[in-house]
Amino acid sequence: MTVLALSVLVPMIAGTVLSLTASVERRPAAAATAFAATLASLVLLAVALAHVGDGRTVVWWGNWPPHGRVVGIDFAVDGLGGGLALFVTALALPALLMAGYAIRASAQLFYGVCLVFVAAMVGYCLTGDLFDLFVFFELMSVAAYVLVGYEVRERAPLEGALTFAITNSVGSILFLFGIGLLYGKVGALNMAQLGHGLQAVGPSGLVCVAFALVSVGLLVKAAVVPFHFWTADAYGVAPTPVLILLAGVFSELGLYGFARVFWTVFEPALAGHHDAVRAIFVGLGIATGLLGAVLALAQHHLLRMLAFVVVSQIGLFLVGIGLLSADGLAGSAIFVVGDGFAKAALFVCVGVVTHRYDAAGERALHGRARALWPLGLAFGLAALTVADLPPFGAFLGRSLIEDAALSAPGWAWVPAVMALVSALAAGALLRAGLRVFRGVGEPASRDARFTSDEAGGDEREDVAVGVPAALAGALVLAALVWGLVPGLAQSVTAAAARFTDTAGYAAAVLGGGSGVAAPVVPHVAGPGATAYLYATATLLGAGVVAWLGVAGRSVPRTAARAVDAVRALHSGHPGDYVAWTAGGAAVLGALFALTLR
Amino acid sequence: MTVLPYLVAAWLLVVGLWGTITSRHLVQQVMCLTVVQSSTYVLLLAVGYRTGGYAPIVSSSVPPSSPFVDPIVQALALTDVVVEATVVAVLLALTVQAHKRFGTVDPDRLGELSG
Amino acid sequence: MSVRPRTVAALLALAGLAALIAWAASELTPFGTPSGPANAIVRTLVHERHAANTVNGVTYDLRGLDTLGEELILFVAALGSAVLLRHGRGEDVEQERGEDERGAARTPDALRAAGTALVGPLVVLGVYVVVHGHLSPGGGFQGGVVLAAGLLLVYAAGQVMALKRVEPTALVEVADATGALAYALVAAAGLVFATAALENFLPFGTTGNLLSAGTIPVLSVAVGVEVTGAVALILTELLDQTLLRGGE
Amino acid sequence: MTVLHVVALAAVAAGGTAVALARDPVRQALVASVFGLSLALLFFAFQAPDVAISQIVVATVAVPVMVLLALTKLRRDEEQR
Repeated sequence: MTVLALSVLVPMIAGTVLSLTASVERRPAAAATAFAATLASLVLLAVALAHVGDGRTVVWWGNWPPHGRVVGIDFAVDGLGGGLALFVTALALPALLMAGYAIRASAQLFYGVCLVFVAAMVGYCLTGDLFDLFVFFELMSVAAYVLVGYEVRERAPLEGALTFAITNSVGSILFLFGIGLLYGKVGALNMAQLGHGLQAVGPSGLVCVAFALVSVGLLVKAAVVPFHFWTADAYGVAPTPVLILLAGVFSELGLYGFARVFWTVFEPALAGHHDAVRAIFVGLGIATGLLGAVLALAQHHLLRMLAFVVVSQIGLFLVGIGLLSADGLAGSAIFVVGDGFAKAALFVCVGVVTHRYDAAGERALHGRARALWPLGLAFGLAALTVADLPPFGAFLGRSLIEDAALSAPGWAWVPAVMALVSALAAGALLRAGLRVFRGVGEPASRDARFTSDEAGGDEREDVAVGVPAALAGALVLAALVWGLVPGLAQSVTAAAARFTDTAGYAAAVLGGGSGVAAPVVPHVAGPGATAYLYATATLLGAGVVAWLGVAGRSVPRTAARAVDAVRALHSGHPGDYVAWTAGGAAVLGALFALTLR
Repeated sequence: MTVLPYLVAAWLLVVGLWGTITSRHLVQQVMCLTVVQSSTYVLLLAVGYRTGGYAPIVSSSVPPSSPFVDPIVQALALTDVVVEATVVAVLLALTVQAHKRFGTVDPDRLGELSG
Repeated sequence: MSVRPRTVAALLALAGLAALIAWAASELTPFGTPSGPANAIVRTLVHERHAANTVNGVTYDLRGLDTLGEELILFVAALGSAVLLRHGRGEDVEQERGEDERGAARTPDALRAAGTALVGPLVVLGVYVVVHGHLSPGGGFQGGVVLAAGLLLVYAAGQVMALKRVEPTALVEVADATGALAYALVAAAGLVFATAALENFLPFGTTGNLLSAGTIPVLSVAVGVEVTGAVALILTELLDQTLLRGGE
Repeated sequence: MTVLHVVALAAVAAGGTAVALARDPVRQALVASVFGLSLALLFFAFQAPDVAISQIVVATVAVPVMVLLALTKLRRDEEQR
């Protein structure tokens, strides 16, 4: 399976060739090349995934297999890592398609950078080396900084790209510092070997601090509270094709990295402390979900609202991962894909509307997009997916997380909070959709924090609607079909059980795995009555929230004041965001120090 | 004394972050980030140092059997130095553009759109 | 946050962070006793790859994938900075052209001569550093920056006109992409000529010779080309911005 | 640990502090290149000549030139307004 390397190399080669030939810009050829390279990577990953089957595939770059200890860098592919890489390439195709409509200047270079971005994300999903994970992490970050600022719309605030870059750079440095501490202790960079070495160290101060620093780096990317500040600023400025990838997979990759690093590197040292780790990360997930949902509700700027919806969903994914069980993790994995397609559809719709009417505020757009009803329909369905509508893929994933929470002692209240989070977030989306696409109710009230986008420009007929609408429809369909794949829940749970099987992973990478028993795969039933109950509650809640919003009901003054205070913290000041990141790192480290030792 | 290099790395990290947080000028903020980044070079090279070890370059006077400092951390630090330079370039380009648009390099005045 | 709460928050956060890291550092092995496999790596690279400078052995062979990623970071960053800086520049090309010539004319002759005189040695030094990376300290990255500095000197010394004729930005862009492409192609060639991507498939030669260590010097040259292009691209774009625009 | 190590570490710590606390960007760029050189000295003392050479070319050529060019550009734009 050494050809697996090509899944990263092909997009890289195509990307560099495109920029090499950028002076003779041939747009259709460039688009076709980008498509072909991404498709090639997708096919390779699909073949690899079939090859992985019930095990793991380990490939050593440069043909340096371990001799007693690891010297080279490996790609260690299992169901979840390979599957996420596959999803990255699958979502890159609609993004590249949208680039044909959204990017005007230097399109060929844009395709080139996009391909490198995709290659970085694929490599990040497959690698088994902690420093290499960091390199791909950094590559996808730098590509994202460039892509976010690539084609700046006239009204968009460019400093969003800047706060994004500064905050994420600080996260990367903390991550690398953590790697330095680990290498200083164990003298290894391979994740399996690090885990093996840390087992002897146990939950020492160094392990706690390194875990905190590495987690912060990854959680900044994932936009978990209090590291989420950059999202709204960055989403407010990025071009639509970039938003598809940012919202659909980029943040989720941060969570994937966290899960991977926890289960391979830190789990052996923290084996006896799962309860504390669970409490911390489920707590963080819930805080992220609630904060994101409330802020989404308070927003009238469509892109920023979507950004906070993304944050709220990230919180729910983190809940699934933080439960530290195979079914919870499987739920998050299914949820990520189903929700990723839906969010991509949302961003396509909003991208077209904001470009066509040259405004991004609910007030300025009120009723203006009535003619674009196919987009409105796709937007509405995607919003209902966020509200847990069966039988979409997101619903299936959530039902697994709910079951995992209900079966974990002390966490049975979590599904109710998840329903609340999604009702608020989806309610915000439905409210915006009803206003923008249907003109329901009175225009939104003026937003004191947001005055630059009051009017909105003339309608720009040249902004295409047909193909994007079809694309949004296809994405919604994909989100639906994903939930109907037969046997999906059970096979992803099996993959998740292997993902959380630290000993099995180490044996596959380091060799000598004959004595390791196969992991126990919990049996998962399909969504049961409780799942439909929570879904109904969420949908009703979202409807009520949307109706209250459209009807212009004002919230109690104290609540409004509290929300406004929280919004004020999102000051757009990079120094503030860095302070939050450093403070979050210190608090997380202190929590680990207090609970894990 | 044996932790002094690690403490210097930690100091660079926090003092650089302090500068990043309190800067009143975007270019200044970028320069402070380079200080934060340099903490990782110091840490990496310090954990790979061997007392009395040679630089990991073999020659006729330094046979392969001599004691060496760790070449791996040096390769990591090399990568890291490149990353720093590139991040600085992108941040400066963004700063120049942001200034064109807003006419300010004071981060306090950037928050046009917030919440 | 306004200045005061931000300062207080930063102080608290950073004090906590410093304390935590100091605590962690106290558990590291004492300075001077590395926990990594330093000597084993050196022996492996010298015996199996005939690489005298084992740092570059690690960079371009053992952990060559990291370097591939690093090259692409540089590639994307250079390209991205150029695109970002050029943004919104089309509207005043005319003005630019006029100032272009003035920029050249402003440079004093003495400086121009000094700059030109330095170019030759810098280029020789850069090339030397790039191609000897597997033998002595240096390599593609270090030499590449020196070469880029040489190019910049040509530019800054007022040879703008001479360079404009060959369109320097197009040239450095090509170098930027070519270097990155070459690295990726050599990596893929490992699959064709050996068994794995990035496998060192060329003869290893005699340790210490210029033609030794297989693909290590080849990749070093690819990185040298890439870095020269990338750094020169970033610097010329910034220089263009400052010298040729504005100032009215 | 040798005297050279201690001296270089002290220089690096002081240099980093000076960069982080500098309040004038142009002066900060100059202080930063001195800080970069002190880091290079430390890396030589750590027996890492490859990293030291990169540090010299980056910290004394690439980064200060980029920063000074950007600052010049910002000043010109400021004057133009």
